[in-house]
Amino acid sequence: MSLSREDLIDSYRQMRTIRRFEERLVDLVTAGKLAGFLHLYAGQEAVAVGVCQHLDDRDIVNSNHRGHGHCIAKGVDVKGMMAELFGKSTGTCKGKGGSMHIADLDRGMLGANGIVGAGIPLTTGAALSAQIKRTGGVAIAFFGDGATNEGAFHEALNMAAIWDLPAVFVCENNLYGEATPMEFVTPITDLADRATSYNMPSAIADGMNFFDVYEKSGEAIDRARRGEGPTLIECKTYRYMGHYVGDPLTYRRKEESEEWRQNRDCLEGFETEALEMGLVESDDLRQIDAEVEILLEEAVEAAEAAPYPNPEDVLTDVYYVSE
Amino acid sequence: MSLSREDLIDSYRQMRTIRRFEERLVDLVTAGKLAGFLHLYAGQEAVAVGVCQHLDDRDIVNSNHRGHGHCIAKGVDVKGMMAELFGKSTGTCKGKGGSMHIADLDRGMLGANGIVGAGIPLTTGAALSAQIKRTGGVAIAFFGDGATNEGAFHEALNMAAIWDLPAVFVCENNLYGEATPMEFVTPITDLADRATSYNMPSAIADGMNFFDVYEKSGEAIDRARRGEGPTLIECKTYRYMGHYVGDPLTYRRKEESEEWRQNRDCLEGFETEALEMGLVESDDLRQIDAEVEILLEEAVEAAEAAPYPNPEDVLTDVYYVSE
Amino acid sequence: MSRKLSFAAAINEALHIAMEADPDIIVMGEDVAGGGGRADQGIEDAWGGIMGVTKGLIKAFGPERVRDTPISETAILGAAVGAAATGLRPVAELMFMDFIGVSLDPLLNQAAKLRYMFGGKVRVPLTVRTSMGAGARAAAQHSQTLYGMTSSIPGLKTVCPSNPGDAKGLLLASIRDDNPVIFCEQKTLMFMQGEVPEGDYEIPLGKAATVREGTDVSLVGVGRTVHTAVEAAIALEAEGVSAEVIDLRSLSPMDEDAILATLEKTGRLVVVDEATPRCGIASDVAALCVDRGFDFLNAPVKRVTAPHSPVPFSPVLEDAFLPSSARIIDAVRELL
Amino acid sequence: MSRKLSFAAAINEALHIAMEADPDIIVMGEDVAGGGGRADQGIEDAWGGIMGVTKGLIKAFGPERVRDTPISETAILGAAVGAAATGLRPVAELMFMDFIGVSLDPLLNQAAKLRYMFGGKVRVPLTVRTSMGAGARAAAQHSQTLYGMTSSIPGLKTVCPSNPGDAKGLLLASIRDDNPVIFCEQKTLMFMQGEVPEGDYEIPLGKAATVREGTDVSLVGVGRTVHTAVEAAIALEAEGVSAEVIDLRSLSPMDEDAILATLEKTGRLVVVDEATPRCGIASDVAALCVDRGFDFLNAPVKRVTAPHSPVPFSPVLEDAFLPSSARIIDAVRELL
Ligand SMILES: Cc1ncc(C[n+]2csc(CCOP(=O)(O)OP(=O)(O)O)c2C)c(N)n1
Ligand SMILES: Cc1ncc(C[n+]2csc(CCOP(=O)(O)OP(=O)(O)O)c2C)c(N)n1
Ligand SMILES: [Mg+2]
Ligand SMILES: [Mg+2]
Repeated sequence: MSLSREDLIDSYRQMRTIRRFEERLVDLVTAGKLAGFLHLYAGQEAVAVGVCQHLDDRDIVNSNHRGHGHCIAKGVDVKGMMAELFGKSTGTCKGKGGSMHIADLDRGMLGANGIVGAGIPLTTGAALSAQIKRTGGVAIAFFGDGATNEGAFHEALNMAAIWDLPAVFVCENNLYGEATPMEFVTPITDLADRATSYNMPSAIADGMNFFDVYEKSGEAIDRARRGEGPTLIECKTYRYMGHYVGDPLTYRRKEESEEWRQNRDCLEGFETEALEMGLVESDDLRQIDAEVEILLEEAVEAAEAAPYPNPEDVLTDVYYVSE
Repeated sequence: MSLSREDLIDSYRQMRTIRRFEERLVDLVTAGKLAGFLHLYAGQEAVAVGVCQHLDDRDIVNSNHRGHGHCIAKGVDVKGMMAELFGKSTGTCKGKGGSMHIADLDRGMLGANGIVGAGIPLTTGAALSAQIKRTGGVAIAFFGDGATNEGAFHEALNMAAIWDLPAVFVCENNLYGEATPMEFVTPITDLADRATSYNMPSAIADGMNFFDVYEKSGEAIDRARRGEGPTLIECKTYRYMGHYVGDPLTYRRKEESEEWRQNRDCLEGFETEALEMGLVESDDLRQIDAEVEILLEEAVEAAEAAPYPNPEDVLTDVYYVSE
Repeated sequence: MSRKLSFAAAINEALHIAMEADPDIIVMGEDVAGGGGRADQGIEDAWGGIMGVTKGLIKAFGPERVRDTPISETAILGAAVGAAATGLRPVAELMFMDFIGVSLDPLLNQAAKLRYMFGGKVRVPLTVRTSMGAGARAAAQHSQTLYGMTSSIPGLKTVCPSNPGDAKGLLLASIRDDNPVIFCEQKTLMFMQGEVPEGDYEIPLGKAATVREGTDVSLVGVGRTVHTAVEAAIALEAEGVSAEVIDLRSLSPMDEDAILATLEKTGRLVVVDEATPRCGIASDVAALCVDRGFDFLNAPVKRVTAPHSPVPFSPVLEDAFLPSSARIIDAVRELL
Repeated sequence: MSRKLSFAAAINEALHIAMEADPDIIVMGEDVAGGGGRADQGIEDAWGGIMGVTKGLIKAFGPERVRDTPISETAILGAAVGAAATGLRPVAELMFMDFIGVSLDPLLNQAAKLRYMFGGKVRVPLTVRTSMGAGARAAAQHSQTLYGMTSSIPGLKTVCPSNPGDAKGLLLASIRDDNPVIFCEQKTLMFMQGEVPEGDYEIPLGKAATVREGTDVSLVGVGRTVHTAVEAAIALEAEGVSAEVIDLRSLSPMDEDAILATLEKTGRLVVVDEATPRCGIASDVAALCVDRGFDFLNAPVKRVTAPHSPVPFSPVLEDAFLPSSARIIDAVRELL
């Protein structure tokens, strides 16, 4: 699983885009320009990008409430996403979905999902389509540590295992579910262990390290593509910001998050390692940084300028109506 | 954990009562005297009785659709149960519940349950009551192999584990869920392994052997009473009859069930072992057999003679109304 | 051409026809084969569903398309939604509608909403077949009529046939609909015989049927209560009262025009529903009458439903629970 | 004595009063403390619920009685039912009512039915507090008004207060009721201020309140729409139309007498409900009017509800989704 220069450039661009997209959102909320429930992904970028680097448009991704990173990594148009968050008709979902429901099946993105755990059975279903229709695709679910306490997690993994479905279940263990630390609600430390119940292979990856996620998820995705069934991958990671924009963060110590940011940041770690590999130069990355700024600037401008939906549209798209 | 003569006598009486209760039900259905969905427990008696021998009225038991055995073992009045199955007003539940809903909280029986897996969280709740109210009681859930694929199983065990609740989860693995063999739907063989996900102690018992169930469940119940948290016990067992009365049993070979009945029957095994212990004689057991027949005869007669509820009662007991 | 088939056989035939015509259709649920595909038995089903409705499908279409599932309703319906959104056309079975308790989310928050939330950029061609209703001595957790709940959910459709011929045509239409449809099968009707046309035909969703013409009063029923209403209409005829009987067939969308038309004709309406009375179809029909049908009303709209209680086990109580033709006749008398 | 408190503070006060008086009351739910009891912080809550409604409870009553749960709604509600049946009086929090999708069974098939199935031999004194409703830009899966579903279930009670003073009294009554009660908190009302009496008092379940007297038309609302109705009534007054406003407060049991009384008085009725239109409270009210209230009716009964659609995210669409005073006024004009 060797990474080319192009892969590295692309991966960095994705991670950087996610990080800066999220930081922009904080600014926009502070400026009173954005409403809604926003759950930011910043800090966890290596997971979404490390996994999605292996995927193409045949492959399906399902995500959770913290979905911006997965959408961007899976190739959803950033401008559409930004417009969606503004509730504009040019949004990915015409403004009907908002942050927790961004989806784009043309890119294989089966949606963020506001119900914790609910995307996991949907992923099993997408894997079932891939198996029966022999698309060669795989289906990936992203979900948090907290979601592994939902019954849906358990049922969906069992079903995927028994049918050898081409699925990879990626648990992003960021140590908290909302304000509640994981050790309050989960009696084990390594959630990968839960694969035992389904006789499913599992792996633990350093979720702050793109290369580790890339490698471990690559093995799982290859296995799935070969028809050898699903895998559970636990990525140990951390969310930098609050559970939602506005979270007072009273439940964790500042030193804790500082330590993750300063010593384990995925963008910094990527840069160091990528430069060491000798395939990219610092200048390449700085250029990407600049391009990302332009992209986001354009995205915000376009979103602000775009029209709102018409009030009558409240009743369209409820049902499919054949023309 | 040594068993006295009284314990043995009582245990045999319970097991025999369950077995004969069920056989009577088959006759009654055949004679067109009973309606409803009846799921028979025959074959699995050692599990209900082996576990419930450790319990008293402080302790709560929750059961599933296959509940007659658990009810009898927990001390619910057999005559009331029989009348309940006849839909009579003298039934344990005044005829309102039927086979799948027999309950008697005076005996600590929190009900059979028609929803697979649903009793498991109720049990967690009963254990929470015991813990907070310091009753010294424990709560036991009985459920099948199939139920371990329901999300409720997973959620309830996790919660019990994290709170060190005085609960024991007894899985009766009888190899089938309705007509579907376990290996079709569950990728592991020992369901006790699922305790790993909750860092919970577990044990496997021979569910056809009263003494083994008694010992393994006794350890778990003691641990729970000591405040040391829950246990998952898997009892390997077999149901002799169909999933429900009327099941054509087209999904398993006759030889399979014959082999269990002939070589592993819990009543026969119990008799052999109990006689060897020298605490009871064959005559003791034959006398119990006779007493059980009389009890059941009386139960059927009383049930047949009892009045039906009044049609107006359809609207009583929906809500508690203070006098 | 048409011949007599049971309700169960009519549904089975519809499934065969649909699966034959479209390789994207799969059937999944608990015991839909029931041990089918077991190596030493060849590919054969043991049960074909608890009512035998899916019998023979695994033989005809193989274990890839006909799947016995774990007892995991959230995974069954959730996977069916995910599969429907990505190219398959699943027919999932929820063995009893009561089990919506453990699997509402895939319907309420996923199937019903994906299209809307995604701005119209997905279709969810999912059919959920489910057995429902009282009368089988199955007690409180296996006898509920919960189609009011599913009808309340925007984005879903809900269908409930009253006879084998309709069952076949409505199921074919449901499966081919590109929206999620809940298909409700009254369990006590399953072995009822009725005329079933041969071959492939669809009955459009959202269209009621006039089962019996009449001029004095309209009886609107659904599923099993259509038969109770017909019984009442026959008895009323002997008294010189001419009752029109409407079979709603689809609950969502509901055929408002048909209800208003019969009300306009008779001026009096009784709605008969075996569901409990609160927040259900009966209230919706009555509410429609007092809104858009107000000018047609010559009398109150009566609702003959189950009482506001769980379904009791005892036969005596269950019989009292179910709407009867006697209660319909009483209601009609109050209106005349 | 009474003073102004927010809706959230009024509920918090009710919880303090109830827990103080009865050691069997426990509070459990996701983040009801939120990291509370963490060793290095002492027993202190970090959040006290996402809206801060349960703030301070863990400090006052300790981590045994105030429990942060796993994200396991089936286990939360299921355990609460089991605990209620065995001696505790749990107040469980379902963070958003939309999550009933993953936890309907403990309500539908357990809490609501145990007493009946057990022949009256158990009580289930359970209260489920849940946040509901649109208007917070929370989109389709966090904005639903699903009290119609819970009201449809025999054996449950459903309550939905419209102001802080009622919220406190209704919550105290709900907690002390020996039946399972779903207590619905409209999320956009949580920071509304209102008069709240001091001390311990209960407002009986099943009793509506007349919020405003009037003679020409009755506006029946619930929760947030009571305020919309009052707004409309004020505007109508300027046009010389006198509107009476009724706040249902309890949805199950529903105060049928109050509805019939206001209808008798005015002869015209509009029911205003922010839920979607099918199989909901609005239909039940209309159906009642056209049945027992038929003789009082001078005009159609109009339902002003949300449209039959999921809740959209875009502020423009969500505002169009919610019932407005303008729509109520239009409906009233149609009746006059
Ligand atoms: C079924 C359900 N329960 C609860 C919530 C509220 N909720 C939203 S996010 C969240 C925490 C999820 O934790 P985790 O799965 O660890 O993901 P993270 O937020 O840490 O990324 C909760 C409880 C929800 N949206 N859905
Ligand atoms: C939620 C739910 N799903 C499905 C059913 C139908 N059903 C009743 S018993 C049963 C099989 C249960 O298997 P298992 O748990 O192994 O118990 P067993 O019958 O073998 O004792 C099924 C599928 C149900 N009652 N509830
Ligand atoms: Mg987390
Ligand atoms: Mg079994």
